Amino acid sequence: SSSSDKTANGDTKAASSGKGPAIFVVGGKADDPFWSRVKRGADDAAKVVKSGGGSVTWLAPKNYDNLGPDAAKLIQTAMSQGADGVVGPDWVPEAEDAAFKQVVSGKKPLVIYNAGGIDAANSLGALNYFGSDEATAGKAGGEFFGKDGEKNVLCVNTLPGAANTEARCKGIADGIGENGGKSSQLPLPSSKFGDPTAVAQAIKAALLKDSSIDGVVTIGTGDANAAASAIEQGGLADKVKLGTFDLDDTQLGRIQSGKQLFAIDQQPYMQGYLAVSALYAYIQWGIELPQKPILTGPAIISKDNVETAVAGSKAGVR
Amino acid sequence: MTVQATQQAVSKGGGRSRRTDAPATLSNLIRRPESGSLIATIAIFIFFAIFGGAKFTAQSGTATWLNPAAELGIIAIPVGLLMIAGELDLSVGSVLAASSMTLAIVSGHWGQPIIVGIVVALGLGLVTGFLNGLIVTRTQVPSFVVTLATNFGLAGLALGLTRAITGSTSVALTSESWAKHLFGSYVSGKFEVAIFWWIGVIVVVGWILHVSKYGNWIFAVGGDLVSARATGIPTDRVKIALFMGTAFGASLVGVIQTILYNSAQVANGQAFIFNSIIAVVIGGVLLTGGYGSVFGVIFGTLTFAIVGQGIYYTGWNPDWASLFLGVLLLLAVLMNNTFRRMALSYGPRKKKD
Amino acid sequence: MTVQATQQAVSKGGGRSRRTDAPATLSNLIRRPESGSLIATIAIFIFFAIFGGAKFTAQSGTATWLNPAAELGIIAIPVGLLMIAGELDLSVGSVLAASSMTLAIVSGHWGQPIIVGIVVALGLGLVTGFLNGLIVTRTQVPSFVVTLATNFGLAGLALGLTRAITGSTSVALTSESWAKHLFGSYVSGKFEVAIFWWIGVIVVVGWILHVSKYGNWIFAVGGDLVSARATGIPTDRVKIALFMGTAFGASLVGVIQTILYNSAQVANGQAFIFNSIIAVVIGGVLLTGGYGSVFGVIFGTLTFAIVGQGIYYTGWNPDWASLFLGVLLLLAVLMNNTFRRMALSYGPRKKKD
Amino acid sequence: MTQNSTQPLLKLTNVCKTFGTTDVLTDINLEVNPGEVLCLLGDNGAGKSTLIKILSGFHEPTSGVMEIDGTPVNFKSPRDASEHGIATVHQFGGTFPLMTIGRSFFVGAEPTRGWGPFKRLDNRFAGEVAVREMQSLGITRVTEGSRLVGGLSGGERQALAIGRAVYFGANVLILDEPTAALGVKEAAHVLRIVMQARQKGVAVILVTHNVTHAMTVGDHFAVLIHGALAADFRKGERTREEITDLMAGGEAMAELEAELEAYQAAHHGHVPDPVELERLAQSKSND
Amino acid sequence: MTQNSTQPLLKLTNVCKTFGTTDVLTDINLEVNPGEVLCLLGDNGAGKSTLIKILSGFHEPTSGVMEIDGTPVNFKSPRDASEHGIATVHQFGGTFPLMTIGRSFFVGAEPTRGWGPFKRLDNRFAGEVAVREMQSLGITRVTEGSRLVGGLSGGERQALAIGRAVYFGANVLILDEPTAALGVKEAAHVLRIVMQARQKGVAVILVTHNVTHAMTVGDHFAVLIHGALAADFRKGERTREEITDLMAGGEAMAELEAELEAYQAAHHGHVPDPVELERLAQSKSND
Ligand SMILES: Nc1ncnc2c1ncn2[C@@H]1O[C@H](COP(=O)(O)OP(=O)(O)OP(=O)(O)O)[C@@H](O)[C@H]1O
Ligand SMILES: Nc1ncnc2c1ncn2[C@@H]1O[C@H](COP(=O)(O)OP(=O)(O)OP(=O)(O)O)[C@@H](O)[C@H]1O
Ligand SMILES: [Mg+2]
Ligand SMILES: [Mg+2]
Repeated sequence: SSSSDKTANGDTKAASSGKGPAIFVVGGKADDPFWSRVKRGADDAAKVVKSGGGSVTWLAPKNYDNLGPDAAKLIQTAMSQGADGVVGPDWVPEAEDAAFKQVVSGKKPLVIYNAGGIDAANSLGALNYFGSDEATAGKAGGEFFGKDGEKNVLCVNTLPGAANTEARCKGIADGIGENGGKSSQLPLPSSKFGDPTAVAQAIKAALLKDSSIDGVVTIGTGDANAAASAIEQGGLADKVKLGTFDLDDTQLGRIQSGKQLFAIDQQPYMQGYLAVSALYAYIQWGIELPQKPILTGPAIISKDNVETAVAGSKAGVR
Repeated sequence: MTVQATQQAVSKGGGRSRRTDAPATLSNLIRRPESGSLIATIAIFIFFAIFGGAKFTAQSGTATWLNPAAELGIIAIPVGLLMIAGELDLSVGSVLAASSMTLAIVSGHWGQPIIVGIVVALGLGLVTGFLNGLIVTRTQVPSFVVTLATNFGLAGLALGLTRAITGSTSVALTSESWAKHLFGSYVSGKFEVAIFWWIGVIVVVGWILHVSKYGNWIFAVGGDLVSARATGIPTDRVKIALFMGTAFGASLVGVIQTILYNSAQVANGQAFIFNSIIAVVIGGVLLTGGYGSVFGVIFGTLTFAIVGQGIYYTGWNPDWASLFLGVLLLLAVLMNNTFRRMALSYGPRKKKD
Repeated sequence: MTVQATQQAVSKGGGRSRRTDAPATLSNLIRRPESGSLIATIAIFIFFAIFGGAKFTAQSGTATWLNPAAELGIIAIPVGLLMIAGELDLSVGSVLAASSMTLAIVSGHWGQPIIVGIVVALGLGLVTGFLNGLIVTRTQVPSFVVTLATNFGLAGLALGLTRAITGSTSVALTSESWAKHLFGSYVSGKFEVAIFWWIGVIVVVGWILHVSKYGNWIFAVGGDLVSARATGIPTDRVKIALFMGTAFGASLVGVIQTILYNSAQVANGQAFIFNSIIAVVIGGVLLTGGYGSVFGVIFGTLTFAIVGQGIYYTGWNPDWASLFLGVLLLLAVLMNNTFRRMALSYGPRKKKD
Repeated sequence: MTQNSTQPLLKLTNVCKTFGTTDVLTDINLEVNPGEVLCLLGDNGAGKSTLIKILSGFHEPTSGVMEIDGTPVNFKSPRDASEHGIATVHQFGGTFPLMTIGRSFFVGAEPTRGWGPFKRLDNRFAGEVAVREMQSLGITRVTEGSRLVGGLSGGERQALAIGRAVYFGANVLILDEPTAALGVKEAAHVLRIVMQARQKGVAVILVTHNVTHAMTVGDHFAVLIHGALAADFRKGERTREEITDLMAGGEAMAELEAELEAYQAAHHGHVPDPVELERLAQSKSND
Repeated sequence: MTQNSTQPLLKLTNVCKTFGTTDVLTDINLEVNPGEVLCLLGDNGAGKSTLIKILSGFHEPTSGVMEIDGTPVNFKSPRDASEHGIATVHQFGGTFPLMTIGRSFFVGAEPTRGWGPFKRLDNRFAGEVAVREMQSLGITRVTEGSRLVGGLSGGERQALAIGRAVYFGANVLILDEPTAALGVKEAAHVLRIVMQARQKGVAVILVTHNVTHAMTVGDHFAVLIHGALAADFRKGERTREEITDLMAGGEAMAELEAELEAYQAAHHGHVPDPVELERLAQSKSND
């Protein structure tokens, strides 16, 4: 966003000097479709901030290879630029918490969003938590599979070892476990990341190897496209149901045409929008919400509610 | 200084040493250094045929490694050519993503005919390759750095423009059916048409490298750039052409993937940077240039694809997939090197006579 | 064939050519090829000082690029040394992750004293480096492939073992306070102690490369391996030691990050592979070996870190960060190359006399 | 062969070359006539190779004019020079270790078979020609054009480079120390080939440090000393001793040679006594 | 200097070397005595460099025994050889283009200053010694030890390598075509240094294609033909013509030399007529 004009860069308390606050948002990689919707929400909220003379600056790591330390550094970057408030995801608490505590100890309000949950927000002394919970989202997906009658679900993880993707797969396993099924993880090595054909063929191989698998869930939309292709090539369209975390047009199209069971939407637009507006309202006018945490998801998009989701997607917010 | 003239002069008087080449033709087959990569490929295949079972050797099992091999191969073959000429291209990842995105924006988002999108996407690749080549030859900055910078730059450009234009980072595309057939369909429901594109690239590049005179230029440029320049080879133009080749290959794969998966993602493709270099090096091309063959690269690509996909047929814990990939990679290259050394040290038995 | 003996012989009779070196000492300062990287660093800094404003040049702005530079630098300096000797190390990413995880498992999960965890983690690095070196020197497979294989293998091993042992992929660690102070604390709340470790590495490696005789061995090994062997340098041992150095650097950063952030993640560290090579190449080390300096690598690391972090101070749309990084990278290397060429072509004015 | 009446094939006027701040060549004026052998002589580092690199389009001169058949030319690359019929064997290099002998021989001028876009490299022909040309230089141990150049001995490689230049040379053949790595027989073959080329009207420029070789084939001698043209004379105008002294950079060689002979005469067959050793060591360090 | 009574410094018995299936050296038996110059002669590709690489620990022999001072040795690496006091100048290489002259000179045997772990490389000393040693070989244009080797001329580089070996040589000094790239003055200096080394009791092995050089300094001659020891004789036992023929791989050189002289006499100053050209071309292709 080009919203951080230099006008807001006063070192002293921006609010008291009559100008709006400088809000810094730490977010995910900019080319990640999911984060582009969070950012869209933040950008929309920024319009309000700007109208009050403030600014919203978006900070994102260039890649996820060193996520925790990188995020911690971004938080420090925000503070060193005189942030009046920080919005950040607590992806790797052990790595980031020290930096978040610097924010709080510097008497600047902090909002945790997207990852970490309310526990993290409370222990850090943050205002609130906005977002969904990976485990809850996974569990919702697992339950959906279970109710649909699937017994053995494969969770494809193209970023094995990352805390959030691991939590998603674990949630799926928990959710389906409570409904009489089971789930295993398929971790794919980094040499396949971003190559849909290699991902698709690996999924196909796993499906062919274990014919008891009747559900596949992926951690992101790109992988879902690959998984759809794998199911098709394996000739398993009747037998294997597909679900995914996150949402985009292609998923909506497949859900509409019945080739995909569901997508788990954490409604990222709201995370960015709510987190920024709530922080702004607090800094400006001391408004605090009583409800903690504010969960933005999960919302399961299936053929029952796909049409409304399509409309939101056309607007670039879903 | 035409060759024709001297060629005549020779055919007049030079029958004496004809025998020197005739027996070599047969023995050449055995001493071909590619035999190393071929044997590595076969060994790896047998390994998985044993541990992967019938599913692996069945048609759809074959498609599992042949499809990724084809896409990788379309990039790896020109990358191999470039490596023989002594240069690296680390920009193929972003070129793939940018071309893919270009096609999706032009024909998906803006709704132009798909042929326009394809031409613009491939054109983008050629322009990037040309710039890479131009910068490398003009500035003498190592290609590793130049193409790395291009990779970053183009990734940033693609991301920024895509978001500015579409507001998203993933753009959908519905292809006309001729394009779907030509680039993104499955033959007998399993094999990507990319395989035929790969074969096409193999034939064209194989001809250039091993049959036409330009192949000799490429080997010479990679073998000793200074001497190659001294013999009058337009070394700069050769390199620029080869950079355009790698970028074109990456664009082509971008087009294929976009049409195949009906969407483009800005983050795709980076895996091809390393994977193509790995395939080429397993295929016996010298990382320092001057030596290699198209056949080697083909087998290197197949080996890499089989190793990368085979483990999912074995039923072993996929947590160990990376470990496995590392160990097999090393073994394949070792096998290959051993055979190549054996092949090169072979010569007709000579006594002191 | 001791040098001492001949040295005496010379100091007796050889005063005649003493003058040859004395004036060069001053002019050397200007012609040092590192001046290129220094100027690139300064130019980039000034650029961001202008566009990033006072925040960028303030103490905490400095920490923003100095902290990542320190961690990168601890790896980049031994990687530069290795590159001067003509080899690459692509395994630093997994070595970092595996060492980090080893420390967290040994001292966090199993509750051993932290010193045990640190020793085991660093030991793991040294062993990996030793294996890399051994395989490269014994098999003559290019180090690019060997270390790439090690990187895959070790990543798989770390993932598999961690999940087998802890059932998770992220392990927490609470450090004893001496360890926290030594490895993972902030000086004046902003600067990581890693900066001091970096300085330590600079001093040790700078001594080795530029002052001790081993530096000469390293330049010789990278300049011409065959000739270096012919002069009696134990080339294999030199290379193995250098591989152990890069792996040790990566382990050290792993330990620092684990203690600093109180946890280890299996997926960490892969970004260091390329970043370290980029920093080293911007620093003017020849990718083909035989040429480079520790000062150059320091400036290369700083340039890379400033470019990578500076954009966040400018307030420009970070979507374009990659584009920016690419363009600045290219400019930095170009500037550097131009200066180096100027420095190298400089010589005392000679007339036909 | 006093062909001063005919136009020089190649003419240099005030050619200078500077690397950085080092003047390597200063005001070189030189004429090369067809059917003549010009021996370019000079001490190590005199600038011979640099001059030859300018003639072959490898370097551009810093200043000065180069004419071919009276027309000024400006070689931007070696390709330009070879299009003007100049073939060069550089002092080092010129062969490709990892290529076959046949391919290496024809690099940049590949023989092709077939038609139009289907022209293909004629590897067999290339191998045959390369082997034949090497054998005609006396290299009989090489019989297969498909061997790799990297496995050849030093002299075999040099013969390959010379064979190539002779084969392709049209108007001007430039040889930079061609016989340096060659055996006596091969060197004699090279000299014979130089004379054959001269007979065909080719202009030959030969760099050599071997006085005998120079005097055997040279028609015209140019001596570089520290980058300047110190002498330019024709066959018979100087004695062998004068030429030797010029080749040594203008230093009198007689003394050094006498010293050598004296050593030989004095010490042959005797183990020197310690006092004498001391004297010898001193004479070395005072040199 | 008939020192056959003393024990040979270096002794080879039935040494063979095979690359792949090619026999490059067969059953070499050779003795090298201290204070003697052994000239190793032979045609291009005869195996001289290979033999020298075995002596310097670069290659291991396929079979055969090598003894030093009567004890069998087995060199695993060049380091082993140099620890036995063998210093070698190989035919190519031995210098490092991107290093300074001083550093390049001392590679592997760096002069240090200071104490214990704080020993530091003495760059100034290295530069001084390197420049001095090169100047004592007649290379006067090089005056700064801090210049890069890559900017030196061919002969300057070779002088650097020779200077190095002479400086460090202890018992055995091996020179593989040391004078190939050198000018007349520098070559004479090298010969002088060879004789000085001999005076000090060093055993010198010299490979050369120059008959004059060989006859000037050699005490003992070994001729390789196609990898086998064809002749092994002492100074004065053969005539110059015999030695020349042996160096040419056993072929009679008189004919070739006569041919050369005939050319010179016959064609000097005359442009040949076409018939003669034809004859010349044929004599070439029938060679
Ligand atoms: N690229 C360069 N940069 C700087 N100096 C150079 C360069 N090339 C050559 N020189 C210097 O120019 C001088 C002439 O070099 P050149 O190679 O022409 O000598 P040469 O006459 O061929 O010597 P030789 O007989 O030893 O081959 C030498 O002093 C050399 O150090
Ligand atoms: N590594 C190798 N592999 C195969 N053949 C080799 C190898 N090294 C040398 N040869 C062959 O062995 C023979 C002897 O080579 P060597 O270099 O010893 O010759 P040389 O006597 O030094 O010749 P020159 O005078 O030309 O330097 C040559 O025919 C050469 O082609
Ligand atoms: Mg020269
Ligand atoms: Mg030799």
